[in-house]
Amino acid sequence: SRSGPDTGAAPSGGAPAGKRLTIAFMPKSKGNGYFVSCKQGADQAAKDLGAELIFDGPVSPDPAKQNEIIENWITLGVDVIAVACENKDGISTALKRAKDKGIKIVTFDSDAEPATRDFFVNQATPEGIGNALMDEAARLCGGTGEFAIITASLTAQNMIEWQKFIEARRMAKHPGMKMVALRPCDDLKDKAQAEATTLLGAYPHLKLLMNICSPAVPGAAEAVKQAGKAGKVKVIGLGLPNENRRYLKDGTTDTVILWKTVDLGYLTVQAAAALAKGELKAGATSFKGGKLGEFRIVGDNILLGEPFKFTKENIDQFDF
Amino acid sequence: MSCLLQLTSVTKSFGAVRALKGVSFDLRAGEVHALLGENGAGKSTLIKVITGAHQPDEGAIEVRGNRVPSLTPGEAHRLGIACIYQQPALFPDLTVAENIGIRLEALGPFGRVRWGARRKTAEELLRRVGAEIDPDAEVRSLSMPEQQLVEIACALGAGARIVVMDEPTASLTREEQQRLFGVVQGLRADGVGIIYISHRLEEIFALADRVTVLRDGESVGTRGVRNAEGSDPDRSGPTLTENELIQLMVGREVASIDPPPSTRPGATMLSVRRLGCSSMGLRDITLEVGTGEIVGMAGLIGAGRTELARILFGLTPADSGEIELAGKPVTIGSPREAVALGIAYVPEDRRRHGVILEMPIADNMTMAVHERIFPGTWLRPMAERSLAERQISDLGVKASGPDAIGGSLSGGNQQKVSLARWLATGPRLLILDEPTQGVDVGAKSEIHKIIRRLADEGMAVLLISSDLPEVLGMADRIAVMRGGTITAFFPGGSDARTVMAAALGQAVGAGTGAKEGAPC
Amino acid sequence: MLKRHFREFSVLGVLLSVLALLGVFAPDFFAPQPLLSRLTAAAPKLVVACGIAMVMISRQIDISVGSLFAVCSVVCGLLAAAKMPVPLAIASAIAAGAIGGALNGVLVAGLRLPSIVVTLATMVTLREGLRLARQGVFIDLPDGLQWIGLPMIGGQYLVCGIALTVLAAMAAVMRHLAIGRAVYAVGSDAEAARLAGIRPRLITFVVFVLMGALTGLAAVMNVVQSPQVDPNTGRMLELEAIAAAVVGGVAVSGGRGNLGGVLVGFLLLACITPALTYIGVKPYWDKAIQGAVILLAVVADGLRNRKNGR
Amino acid sequence: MNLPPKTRMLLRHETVLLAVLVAEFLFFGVAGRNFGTPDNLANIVRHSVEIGLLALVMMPVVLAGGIDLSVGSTLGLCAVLFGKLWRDGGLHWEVAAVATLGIGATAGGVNALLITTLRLPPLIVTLGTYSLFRGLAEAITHGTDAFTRFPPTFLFLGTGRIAGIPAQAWIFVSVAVAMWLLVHRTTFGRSWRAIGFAPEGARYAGLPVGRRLAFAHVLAGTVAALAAITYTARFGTAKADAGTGYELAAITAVVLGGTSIFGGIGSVHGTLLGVAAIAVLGNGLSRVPATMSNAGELSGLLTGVLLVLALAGGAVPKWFVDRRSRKDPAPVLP
Ligand SMILES: Nc1ncnc2c1ncn2[C@@H]1O[C@H](COP(=O)(O)OP(=O)(O)OP(=O)(O)O)[C@@H](O)[C@H]1O
Ligand SMILES: Nc1ncnc2c1ncn2[C@@H]1O[C@H](COP(=O)(O)OP(=O)(O)OP(=O)(O)O)[C@@H](O)[C@H]1O
Ligand SMILES: [Mg+2]
Ligand SMILES: [Mg+2]
Repeated sequence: SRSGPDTGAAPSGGAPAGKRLTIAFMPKSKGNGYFVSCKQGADQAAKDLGAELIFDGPVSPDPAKQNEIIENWITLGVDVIAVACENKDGISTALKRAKDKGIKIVTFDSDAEPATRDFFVNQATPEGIGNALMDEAARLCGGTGEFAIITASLTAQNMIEWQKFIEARRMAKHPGMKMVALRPCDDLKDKAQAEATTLLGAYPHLKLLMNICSPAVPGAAEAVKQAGKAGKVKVIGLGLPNENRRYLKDGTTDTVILWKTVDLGYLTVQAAAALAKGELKAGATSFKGGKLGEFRIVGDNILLGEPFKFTKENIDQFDF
Repeated sequence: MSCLLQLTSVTKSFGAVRALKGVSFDLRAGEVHALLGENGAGKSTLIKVITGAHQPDEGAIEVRGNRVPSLTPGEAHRLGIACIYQQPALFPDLTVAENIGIRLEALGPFGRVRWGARRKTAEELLRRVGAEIDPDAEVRSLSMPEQQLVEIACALGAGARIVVMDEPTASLTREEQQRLFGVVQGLRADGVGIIYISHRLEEIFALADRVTVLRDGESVGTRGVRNAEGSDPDRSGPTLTENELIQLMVGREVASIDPPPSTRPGATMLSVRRLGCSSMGLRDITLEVGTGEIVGMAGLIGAGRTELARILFGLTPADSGEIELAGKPVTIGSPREAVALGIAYVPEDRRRHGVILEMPIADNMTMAVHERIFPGTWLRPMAERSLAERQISDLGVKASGPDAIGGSLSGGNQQKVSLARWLATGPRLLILDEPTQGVDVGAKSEIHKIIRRLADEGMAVLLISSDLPEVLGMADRIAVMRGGTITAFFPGGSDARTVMAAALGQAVGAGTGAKEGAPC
Repeated sequence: MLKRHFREFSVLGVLLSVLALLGVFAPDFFAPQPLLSRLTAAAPKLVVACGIAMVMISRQIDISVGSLFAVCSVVCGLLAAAKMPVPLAIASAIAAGAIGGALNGVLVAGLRLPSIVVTLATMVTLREGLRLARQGVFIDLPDGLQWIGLPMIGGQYLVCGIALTVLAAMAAVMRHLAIGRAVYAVGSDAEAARLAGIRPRLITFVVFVLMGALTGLAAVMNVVQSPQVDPNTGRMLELEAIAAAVVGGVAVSGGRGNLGGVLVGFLLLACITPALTYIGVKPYWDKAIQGAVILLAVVADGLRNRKNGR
Repeated sequence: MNLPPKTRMLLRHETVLLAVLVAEFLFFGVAGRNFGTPDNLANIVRHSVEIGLLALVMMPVVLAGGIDLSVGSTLGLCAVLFGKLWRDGGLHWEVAAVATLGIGATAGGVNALLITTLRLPPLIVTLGTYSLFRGLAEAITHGTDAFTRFPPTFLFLGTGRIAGIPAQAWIFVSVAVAMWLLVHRTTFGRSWRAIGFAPEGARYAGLPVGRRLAFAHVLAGTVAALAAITYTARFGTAKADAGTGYELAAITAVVLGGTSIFGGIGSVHGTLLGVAAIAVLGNGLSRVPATMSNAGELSGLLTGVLLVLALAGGAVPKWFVDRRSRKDPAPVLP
């Protein structure tokens, strides 16, 4: 392993050839199925590249802890950091510091301040997600009706953004839809199930439950199913195929929106490595992400592709 | 006459302290065997060995001729050993009935508790010991003497063959004492063996058949006593006189007579007018204590003496009446204010209120004088130490030093620490609640001298004591409380019987300014 | 009665007022089926709260129950998913809880370590160990496990019935059996208990084992309500259970409290959050109101303390 | 030499903890990548200041037999109000900071009031305010509002260095020294201890029990506000979720440091060692190649193990001694 007395100043630019590249990869929180599948892809990419991958993050979504881990990585002397940011503003001080030390930064899943990173591996913009969810909701409800949102916590930054775009889209395109309640579920399936049960009782005219954190989708589906309202109350959300397979199949859940999370992890690590080696530079318009092939770059966003809609019909093609 | 219990060469050490150094002891059926000794001599330790609370380091225990290799409290219970501990071992959160029930019923883990029967047993036992205590009351709300009565009820109900009583009368008044004596004599007549510890020698002579004296963890001999009944034919060894007994215990002569009353009181220090507190059942208390005067307070348990002291010390708020201190009307809202006004209170429950058992005795002794000896709140260890050392030698506290933890002291020595704390404040008014409970004769006479000296130096002293000779001998004036108010005053040195009668509410003829107190 | 159980009755008063308000402003709250579903979802918490109350009465505390709950859920889920017969999987989960409780018990009663430290340690150790082992991946359960193969309503009655049975049984044991009273005695004064022939350390150990087993049972009651196990489950469960117990009058200092109070405290806390949803209060007021209700529920008791000058 | 046994035990505990800390340094110094660099040591300090501050003031509360579960929420509320005062109130950050300290003191005062005048158990009261304060922070910001773009002079507090040492470390050291003096050299510490052992006994001794308890809680609130300020300065953002879970981290450090949860026993230096042992463990694990990908989980796990070991360090030998001398029969139900 490589350790020297003077490592506060980390290697700048690309790592010199012959040395193993150290890539630090941070989810918003550990123990979350979504990021576990990202990690699968990341591990694969690191193996393909022969790079060292450090996977660490807060054990529960904690922006301050993300900051601390990044600061630790700076002094540890990593070559490049890939991070999914819990809180855009909060992480910027740490990222800036890393950049000053010559460490390359890639963000994925949720972006930081553009000035503080080199590239964002964009699986979908908050706007894209918000629009997709709202449009899907309106489609299922026929354009009018009440719906409620279940979120992880009121303070989770990316969910706040999604809600903003959901609301904007609703105002602009689907004024017939009415958002009656927003409930947090602490990122727990059981709590989401309880909240959904309460919502179903409290709002008898509810037409749809929109779940914007992954454990909430199966939780809400189970609640709807138990209330005997499957089909009457639609369930949509952002979630993982495996967690929602049975509900999609039996028709309780209508649509789950997500991207190929394994690919997201893979692409992120590939991009991070390329950046560290100097193969990927600002201004590039396309990028070859290993075995996944070419990806388009718009500005400083590497585009993974459109969000994907998992439905009864296509769910069996996926396993993550 | 069968031997119920035989201890042979028992030793027990607590760290460096050798509390028992090879004590042998025996108890026969149908006798009262008194255990005597100065504070810290090892009496409580010895009986804790007998009840299985402590495991002896060496030595043998035989119960009814059978060797008991290791004795636990549960085992002792099964062997028919019951004990009234010096420090009541009750459950403060449970009711009186339940406290008694838990101690008496040998239920298996899944045995069913019969609440009705429990309550009846408790009522019956409390009646037998003459305590007017509600079986449904929580023990935490009981006063110290009431707790002691509950302990006695437990021991009585256990149907034990061996009953140990560690200072059962320390805070009982003469009335309850007499009833206890009746109980003890009844047990003796039934062939029960009783181990009896007390510092009140008159009790020893009234009750005991034999006495064993401990000194510094060693037995200095077992003697017969000619007790009031003098009926036991099978008595071994020569009988004793009081002076001989004291000689044995302390190894020197002790002035057994209380110091003479001082001449006459000075200006009024404390004046209480028509004081009342309805929630505690006090009403209409009028009392004056002059500088240099010792006013003794007599009364039965529950008469309200402790409650009066608590009001004067700001622990319970009064709801009517006035208090004047040195001519100025005062309101006393908290102990802290009381201390600031120059009032000191040595409480009756030393374990809960008198000493913080986990803290060093030096800390305990300076606790009420923080502001004086730690100016600007900065601790001054040297000053503290020297103050503590002075107090230790003044009061003859038996401890390894100022750093000894309060809880490691014997009961009587803890009492001295509690007293030392308040003497250190140099108060204008000193309220003493059972100041010599559990204190040995030698130290008691020392404490009496100190109290008298302080009074002579101009302190006003309110002396609450259930030890009637102490009140009679020490006080310049005696106030008798009954049913929450003062019913009579007597001059110092009055006849014990008249005072008792007043406390019982029988004859009030001798009282001056007496009011008939209605029973509550 | 009223004097000795003032806290319980004052909290009951607050609970009844809340319910009365709901009756006026959101009568839908009492619609039977959703109510039953909500109670079923909360039932496992009641079981844990009963256990916590017992632990607190014995003058100990157990903050590892949330983590142990997750471990038991995962054990139950994994065994069931591995095709173990359902009764066996359930028994194993309860046994796993008892073992976890026994671990706490050995450390607390055997080594005389303070229970807050021990259970703080087991709390983080179990939680992080589980995260390392499972990475948060859901476990899919086989069909026979949900509602233990009963129709849903039957299952709901079963779960609620178990919770009430546990409550009633615990109440009876704590009130009427010698072992229950021994728990009170140990919590009130362990040394006095020892002198009375009770074995405080044994009682403490038994209490922890029972707490663990109840946690396992609660985990099972939760697992059967859905076809998947979320290994992150049980977060903050310890705090909710402790809150129910203390609001219901169980003293932190041991020896005091009863299960009737626990039920009242539990119901009060369990109805607040749904009530807010029914009334339509914005979610960012949740925590503030929850806190205010906890304080409000005990204020009457506090005013009484003050009056009595205790 | 004639130390009372409790003190001796305590000394032993702190020695054990110091040994653990030294062992951590040695191990990570060898096995960890770039562990001993000045930058990393600065990181360790920087990252433990807030929890350290909370632990320092939690300690007297626990010493006096209480507990304060609300400190993390107080931190969150203060961070949000600080942001509000500065951004929406238009105050200079210095002024806002002072006002925030006042807010923290008030929050502590609410706890103190309920605990001392209503004589409610601290656990219930602070459980209530734990929810209440966090809830107020959420209600004020609707959970979503975040305060950012603080002036560089303010951010310096959290990111800058003075004489080569992180700026907030100076604050921390000052508070630590003050707390040490307060607990170990003044009558405040003495009274807290007495109250922790026996609150009734302390009252009978004429100690101002209520005032001392109130002071401990107000102090806790004030320092929690101070921690909110260093947190915001370090992080650059104030949001309603600031300091979530910090109360538990602080309690962990306090009990690891040897303070008895029943009150009466404990020391400030022990608490500091507890804070350091946990911080170094977490940091070190993220530098050892074998553990760096599981540092988060492992540090939690090992903290748990450490807690038990540090306390059992004294208990296990004692247990064997007890065992031999007591010769208890095998356990049976009573
Ligand atoms: N738990 C303990 N730890 C340390 N020392 C103790 C302990 N208990 C008793 N001792 C010491 O043992 C000696 C004997 O104490 P013990 O309580 O038996 O005296 P005692 O004869 O009952 O005195 P008293 O008349 O004051 O009650 C004393 O020196 C006391 O300090
Ligand atoms: N803290 C308390 N809470 C409730 N009741 C109490 C409390 N303290 C004392 N009492 C009750 O007040 C009454 C008066 O008790 P008090 O202790 O004043 O009597 P006393 O005359 O001092 O008795 P003794 O002479 O035996 O000490 C008793 O019935 C007692 O039970
Ligand atoms: Mg004794
Ligand atoms: Mg009295």
